[in-house]
Formats: sequence, C-alpha cells, structure tokens
Amino acid sequence: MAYISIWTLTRDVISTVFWGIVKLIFWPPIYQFVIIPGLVAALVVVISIIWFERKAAARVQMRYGPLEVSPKLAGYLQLFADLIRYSFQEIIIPRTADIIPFITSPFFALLLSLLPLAVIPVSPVKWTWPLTLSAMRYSVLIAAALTTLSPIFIVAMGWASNNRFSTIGSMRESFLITAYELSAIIGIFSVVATVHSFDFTNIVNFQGGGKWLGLINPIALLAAFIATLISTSAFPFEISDAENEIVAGPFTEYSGLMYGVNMGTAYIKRWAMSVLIVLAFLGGWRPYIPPPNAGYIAGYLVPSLIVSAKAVVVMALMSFLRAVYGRYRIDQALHISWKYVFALAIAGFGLGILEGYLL
Amino acid sequence: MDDSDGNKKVYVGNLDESAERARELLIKGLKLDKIIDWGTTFSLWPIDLTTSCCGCEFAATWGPRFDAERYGALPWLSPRQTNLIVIEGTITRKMACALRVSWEQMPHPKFAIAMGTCALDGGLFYNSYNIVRPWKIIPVDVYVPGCPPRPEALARAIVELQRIVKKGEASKTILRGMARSKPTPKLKEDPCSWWWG
Amino acid sequence: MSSNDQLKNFSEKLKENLGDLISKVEIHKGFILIETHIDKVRETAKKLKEIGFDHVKSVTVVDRMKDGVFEVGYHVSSYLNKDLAKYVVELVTTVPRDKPLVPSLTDIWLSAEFQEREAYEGFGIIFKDHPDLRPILLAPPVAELKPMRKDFVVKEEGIYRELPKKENVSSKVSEKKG
Amino acid sequence: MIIDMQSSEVPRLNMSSWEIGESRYLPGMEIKKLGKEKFVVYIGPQHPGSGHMRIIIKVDGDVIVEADPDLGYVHRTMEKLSEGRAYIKIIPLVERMAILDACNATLPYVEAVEKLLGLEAPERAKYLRVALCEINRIASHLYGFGIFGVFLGHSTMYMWGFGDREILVELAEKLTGARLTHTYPIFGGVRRDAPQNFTDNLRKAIRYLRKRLEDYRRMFLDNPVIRKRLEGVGIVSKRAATDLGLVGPNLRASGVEYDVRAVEPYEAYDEFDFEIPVFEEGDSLARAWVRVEEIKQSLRILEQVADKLDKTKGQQIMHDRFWAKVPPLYKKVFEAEGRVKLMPLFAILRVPKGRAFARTEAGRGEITYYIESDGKDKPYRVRIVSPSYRNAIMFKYAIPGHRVADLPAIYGSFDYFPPEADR
Repeated sequence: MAYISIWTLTRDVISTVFWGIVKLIFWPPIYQFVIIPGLVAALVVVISIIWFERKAAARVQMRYGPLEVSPKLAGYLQLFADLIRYSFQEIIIPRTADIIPFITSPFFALLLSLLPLAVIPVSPVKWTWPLTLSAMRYSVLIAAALTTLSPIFIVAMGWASNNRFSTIGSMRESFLITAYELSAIIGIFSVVATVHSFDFTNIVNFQGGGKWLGLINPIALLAAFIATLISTSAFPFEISDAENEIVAGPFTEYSGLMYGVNMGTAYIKRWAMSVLIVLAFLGGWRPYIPPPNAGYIAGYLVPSLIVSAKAVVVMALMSFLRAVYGRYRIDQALHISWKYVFALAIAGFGLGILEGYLL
Repeated sequence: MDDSDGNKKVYVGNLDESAERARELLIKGLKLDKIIDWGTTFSLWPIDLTTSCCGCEFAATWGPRFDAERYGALPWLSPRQTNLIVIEGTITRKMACALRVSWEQMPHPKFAIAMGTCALDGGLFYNSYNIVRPWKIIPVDVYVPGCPPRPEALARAIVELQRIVKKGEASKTILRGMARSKPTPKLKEDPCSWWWG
Repeated sequence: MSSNDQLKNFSEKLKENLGDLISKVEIHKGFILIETHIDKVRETAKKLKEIGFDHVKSVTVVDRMKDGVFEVGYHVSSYLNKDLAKYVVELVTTVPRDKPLVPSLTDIWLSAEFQEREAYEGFGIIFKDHPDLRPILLAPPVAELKPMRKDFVVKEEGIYRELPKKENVSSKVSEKKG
Repeated sequence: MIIDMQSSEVPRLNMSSWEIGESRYLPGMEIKKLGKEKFVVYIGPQHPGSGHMRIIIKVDGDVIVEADPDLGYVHRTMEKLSEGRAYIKIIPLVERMAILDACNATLPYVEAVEKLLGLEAPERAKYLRVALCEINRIASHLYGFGIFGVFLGHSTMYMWGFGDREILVELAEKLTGARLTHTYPIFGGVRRDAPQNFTDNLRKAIRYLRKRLEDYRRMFLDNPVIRKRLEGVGIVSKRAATDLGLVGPNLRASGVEYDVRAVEPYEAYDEFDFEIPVFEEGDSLARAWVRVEEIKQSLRILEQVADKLDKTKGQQIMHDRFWAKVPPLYKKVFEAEGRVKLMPLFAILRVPKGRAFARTEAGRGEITYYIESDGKDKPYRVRIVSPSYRNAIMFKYAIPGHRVADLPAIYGSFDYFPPEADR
C-alpha cells in the first residue's frame, strides 16, 4: 500500500499553485493586456507622465507645480490624490443623456485603446507571442487595425451626453479621426515596406546594431509622431477637448470616476501608440537579445521593460509640448494633417520602399 | 440548517443592520474615510467662475509667484469635474443665477470659498441695488476678507479649507450619507426666474 | 489761456456751421455743449457727422427732476480728423420725464448702440428706431425699476441719512414718558 | 457653462430690419447664409473662454453667424452709488472697475474734479501719477497677455505674464502701499511720495522687462502655432474701427492714430518723448503686437520719469490750497515718511457748480468721465464710460463670420476686462 507523504503533497500543491499563478501571469494574452505593457504598466506610466507633465510645465513656467501633498517625493502622490477624489465623487448622469451609451462608452474606449498592446510581441522568444505563429506574421496589420476602434466611442460619448459643447467636441473628434488615421497607419507601414514583413518580430530584429528604422527613415517616424499627437489630442492638437472653446468637449458632462476613465483613455492611447512607435522605429527591445530558450524573467519581463522604458521617453516628449505650444484651430489641424502630414507619410512610405529595395 | 421537523430554515438577521455593520467594518478596516479625506484635501479643484474684480488676485494666486497648484488645486474648466467654487468678489443679480447653477452642476462633495469683502457682505457696494450676498445662494466654508485679498490670503484660505476637509467633511457625505456641516441655503426667490436664455 | 481761446473760436465756428439747428452753445470744462430741440436732433447729428465727428464717446443722460426733464447728451469727437480730435462736443436735447421718447442716433453713430441701450434700461428712455432696444447690463426685473432715475434712492450709510428734526424726537420721547 | 436645450431661439433679438449702409455686416465680414437650422451656443458666464460675461452665438456648421454679447454680470452700479457719496470716497469706488489698472481708471475722475475746483497738481505729483499710470499700463498689458495665452491654450504665456506682472505690482505696492487698489491720485496731488530707492528699483525693472519682452516674442508671438491662430483672424478695418468707436490698442491696431496722451496731453505727458505704435492690419496678431510695442514705449516713458523724479526730489506733492490747511503735525509726518494724511480735509470738500469732462488713456484705451456738480459735497451725476465697455460692441460685429475656435482668439486679442466694462 503506497502512502503519500503529507509533506510531498503539500509541496506539490504549493508548487503547482505557485507555478500556476506564474504561468497565468506570464500567459501572453494576460501579461500583455493586463500587466506589461497593458493596464497596470499603463496606469503607472500615465500617473507618472501626468505628474511629469505638470512638473515640467511648472519648471518652464518659473514655479513648483504640485508639491504639498508629498514634499519629499516632489508631489508625486498628487495624481493618487486626484484619482481617489475622482473615484469617490458623485457620478452625475444628466436626465437628457442617452444612458446606455453614456455609461458604457468610456469603458469601451479605455479597453479598446489597450487592445493593440495585446497583439504585439514584446520579446523575440517564441512562446511569448500572444498570437499564433501564422497570425503573428500580420501583427503590424492587426495592431494598426485595432488602434482605430476607440475614437468611435469618444464620438459616441459626445453624442450621448446631449450637450452642445459635447456635440461640437465629438464633431471635431470625428473630423480628426479621418485626418490622422491614414497618416499614422501609412507612417507605420512604411517600415513594412523596408523590412518586407508584417511581423513586428522581424521588424525589430531588422533594427539590430543601432540600425533603427527611425534613423533610416526619419520622415515616416515624424509622420507617425505627429499623427499620434493628433490622435491623442496632445498639444498643439488638443482640439476635440479644447477647454477654452468647448469646455471639455465630449467629456463635458462626465463627472467622478467616469471622467477619470476618460482622462486616462487619452493618455493610455498615447501609451499604446508610443509602444507601437518604439517597436516600429526605435528598435523595440533591441540592444538586449534574450537567449533562445529564455524563461519568464530573461525572455519576457526584461524585454518588455526595455520596450516600456523607450515608450516612456517618447510619451514624455509628447507631453512636454504642452508647455511650448498653443493649440491649432480645427480647420488648420485638418489642413496640416491632410496637406503636410499625409504627404510626409507618403514620402516616408516611398523612402521605405526605396530602402527596402536597396538594403 | 435543519430544525427538529427536518424543514430547511435560513436564519437571516436584520439585513439593514448587517449591511450597516459591514459598511462600518469596511470603513474602519480599510480606513476608507481617511483615504477619501486625504485625496479630497489635496485635490480641491476650483471652477473657473470668475465673478468679479477679485479674479485678478485669484489669477495671481495661481501665477508663478504664489503658485497655489502646490496645494494640488488646479483651476478647471467644467463644473462637472470640480469640487470647489471660489467666489471672487461681488455677486450681481445676473451672476447669482450662474453661481447657483454652477453649484448645482458640481458633484458632491463640494466646497466654497468666499473671497473679498464684497462676498462677505457687500463691501464697498453694500448699498447697490444689483448685488446679492453670496451666502444666500450657496453655503460658504471659508471667508477671506480684504478688498481684494492678497494672494497669500487666498492661499491661506485653501489651507484652511484643507484642514476642514481633513476633519472628515468629504468622507462623511460619501460614506455615511450625512449632510455637510454647512447646509445649502434655501432660496427665498429663484435667482434664475428672469433668465431668458 | 490759449486753450480757452481755441475753444471759443471753435464754438463760434460750430455756431456758423450748424446755424439754426442749435439753440445754445456753452463752453464747459473739457467740452463744448450744444443744445438743440428734440425734433432737430437727427439733423444736427447728421451735420456733425458730416463735419467729421465720427464717434460717440458717451451717451450721457442727466435726470433733472426739478425741471421734469431728462437731458440726453451725446459726447462726440473724431478719430480720423486730427484737428477735431482735440475737442469733445456734447449734443444735448431735453425730453419730458413722463414721456421719454428720443430718436435713436444709432444709425448715424453706430458706436452709440450699446450706450443707448444702457440709457434705456437705466432711465427708461425709449430710443425710437433703435435696432435692438433691450436691457444690456441689468436683469429685466431690476431694469424695470429704472434705477438711474433720481427718484430711485439707494440707502446710504447712517452718517449721511437725514436725521429727524429735534422737536419730533423730543416730542416722541415725551410721549413715551407720558 | 449654462445651457438650455429646450429653447433654440434667443428671444427679443431682431436684427432683420436693420441695415448699415448696404450690408448688415461690416466690410470684410460678409457671411454666406445657408438655409439650415442654426445651433445656438451659450458661452458663459461660467466658461473658461468668456470670463464674467456671456456670448450667445448662433452657429451654422462651425461658422458663427450671429454673436450677441450679454454684459452686466459684474455691473455694480457705480454711477448710481457715486451720486450718494462724498467726492473723495468715489475714488476707491470707481477704482474697483479696473483694479489692475487702478491709477488710469481713477485719474480722469480726479482730473475732472480738479477742473471743477480749478487747480492743478504740482510738478512732482504729476510725475508720480505718470509713473504709476505707466506701471499700471504695463501690468494691465501683461495681464492681457496672460489671459490671451490661456485662451489659446498656451499656459506658459499665462504664467510668464502673471509672473512678470508681479514685479510691476510690487513696484506699485512700494509706491502706494497697496498691490492693486492704490487710490493714489487725489484732488490736488498724490497720496504719498516715492520711497527712498524707488527710482533704482524702477530702472532695474525696466531692464528686466526689456529682456523678457524678447522672450515673449520668441515663445508666444513668433510661435508658429500662435501666429497661425491669430493672423488674419478678427480683422477690423480702419473704417469699421472708427464707426464702432473702438478705443486703445484695438483702435490703433486698425490703423487709427489716436491716443489721448498725444491728442490732449494730460498730466506731464507733453514733456515726455514717446511714440504711438500704430498697425495697419487690424487682425488679432496686430492687436497683440500693439500691446508689445506699447509696453516698450511705456518703458521709455518710465525711464524719463525716473530721471525727472530724481531731479524733483523733495518737492511738494500736494497743491498749495490743500497743503496750506495741513496741520503742522501732519507736515512732520510728511517730512518723516513722505506720506500725506489729508482725509479729514476732503471729507467736507464742496465742489463748485459746473460740468466737467475728462479723458485719459488707460491700459485698454480711452476712459472718460462726465461730472456734474450742484455745489454740494456729493456729485449730481457721474457718467463713466470705460474702454472695455466701448470695445464690447466689437463682439457683435467682429466675431460673426469666424469659426467657433476663433472666438477665444478674437476675445483674447480684445483684452476685454468685464468688471471694467460693466462698472
């Protein structure tokens, strides 16, 4: 009669549970969507970036910025205070609003702006890829397609609010969607022409040895960068929620947690686009090459952190523009995006094709 | 559980009472009230309701020299996302309506600072036929005397309000559904009755 | 003073130019007052505009309660003519207090538009043919009081209040005592 | 933000019967009307892009067809209140309409009363008045720039404008004892003499501001985004500016050379050497540039004032008529502190019968006072027309034809200050 030692059993159970949790965490869809570079990383980054934005602007403007909340941390906890205040404030739903889209759109917008992060590779190791190998060959295409989903819900928000400023704001947003999307996608696709592959892994591997596509093809990078600025309503293109013209644009009627979600959405979208730009132009995880059979830490955590760190730099640059520029008018922004950014993207694409032929 | 007859019985206490107890447990266990009060203290966002000439000093308070953003107060645009009204001086009859509407548009918990002698009791314009006393329109937490008050005085008022909030003014409305210590005044006459817009 | 002589010369010139239209020309401190009958206001204004007075600085209404009239004045001057810019001319006309009906000069001087609206809400003066006559600064219920008129009195500090006569006070006191 | 979803029409607004010349709109502002339903947007009074006023705009697509300024949200009835107050008490009262430009706002009142009294301030008092006026003018322009920056989403300009304004506010505080509400000019002179090292501080401030103006140009006025927003926006032609009776920088940006300081020099302005900047374009950018140029000219005047103040040191700052009545104790106070304490003298001041009209050039333009005295201690009638009130008419005529997003750009360029307009 064989007997099972209690000790062994316990050990087995513990180890199974532990490794089960680790496996679950590092299961690519969960890891990328929820942890890095997904929700958790995005939240941490957004909070830090907003803090940085406020502090950097204050620096330019000869003052301190947020400070008293935690003088030792230079006011870093300010955003947590704001978050707590927003989370517990009363949520007002106007009687004239269309309730279901009014409530659901902010959350859809948030989730959909995170989606592109769930289909991109953040490591060259095969098991970390969130899609099947055959789907992975088209990851650029899929990610680019997914970035276009969330703006529709911003338009829906403005429409559901039934407020005049919201209506004007969502109208502006819908104008801008058409204006930037083409440029952004063509800008990112110009690397496809250079590398001859829709696979992000190939694109990043192509950029080894400091041969970043952003350096080879700066025009496309610039086009993608500007298009990202327009898409995430960063200065100087903060048009759809221009505070001095149309209060808060589509978000005018949102209060409490719902507005907190809305405010986060724009930044999270900027974060997702920054990650895409890092992968396409700035070498991804590239200075670091994980061993082919690397485990959770070396094969997944470290490269994803490298990608995130690069994306943070890109995002900080975008946020810093607030201190320098005013905002464009809607027709001027459309003019710029159709006449110059689109031309820039096409030129970048042409350059990408040429380089793909030569290299 | 089964009783002696074998019938199944579910013992349920007073639901309201247990819910109350669970809430208290949550509040005490997680210190939720402390967290909320801390968050609200450092996130008093005043609304851009510029009502009168004290607005000059209000703007200077958020300027580089006095920089009230240090206290986490950021002037914001839309009433739905703010929780503080700074009444900057005289409230005229026309503005009274806007003040009341803005106050009602703001989500709870919300606070008010009355800035300047005019907001206290009329000041220089005490006998004008076109002004109202702000405390008849909305409840005021902190008064700042002066004509106009210096930016330091307004910054001090913000700190004073932070002290009031820290005592539990925000959490008690959110968690316990209690009324604010300063109730909203009942309007004797509708300030917006003549509104033509 | 030379500036006074200039004013005199200028007022005489104005008299010559305007002729019968005006009944009185006075030199005041800082401006020249020309008075005209209410029927001739528009004509005079047109003439003044022809001379070169191209904008209204102030529409000044004074309530002369004792005489039972409103004095409606237009302080006009010039921007484009540099010689005229030195002078401010007030075109004054009077209307009875109980029937304050004045022809609007907005179509001659567009810059008078808002100020005529203010006179309308403050004094209740109706400007005939004004394109957009409604209160500008006050809410309608306050404007109905016609607060700028002299018979609308705002209360003042105690020091300025007229005290009751001494006899009355003493008699009241004695009554109470009794 | 006050919005009423039910009513889509503004009652009592009938413009159809009104024609100016041939067109309803001023030249260059014609609009093609489309036969669509219009969208009424109420901007203000709680709105970051409107301040203390409301603009009711009718929108056709993204183009404003009609704008109706709704003023009076800060109307504190100064004209009526001053009919019941002693002459000296009116100075702090009327000061409140433009506390960032306090000296300029009260000076014409003081001048008008002085005209009635038949006296003139002594030389040094005139220089001190000019000094404070110019300090206030610069401070007011910087305030305008700050607000303009906010309207265009340029928060750095707001912070810089307000930060540098503090220097001037502090100078004024050193001179008068109050940050904003100076009540400095009084009948027959000024309230206080300049403190010891005032002129040195003034010169230091002038040097600093000259340097900063260059920064503003680089950061704000020559910023490509700002230029694009302002160029060719809100054009007011010379003819239109004259017809509308605009004042101040808005008038001079449209090519009309009119400045009370030059046309009818008051105080000591005829002794100073300065130019009147005039721009021909008449758009928002020109209005911004006029202010920059004016700040430069004001700095020039201040430099000359500083020299004059050094020369006239120790001279009288009060007219003899009042100075003779000053008790010896107060004279000692003046010798020790340079402060005049004369209030009891003015409380019983009776002004001779008469009418007076005075105008000065405030930061935002010409401000006029009409004062009528019936020989008592209170005026019979005080009529104030402030520059912002005269500029308010621009909202009605300069905004239609532009896009909604242009509204803040045009509004900011007017440098409109509602408490001043509403009085």
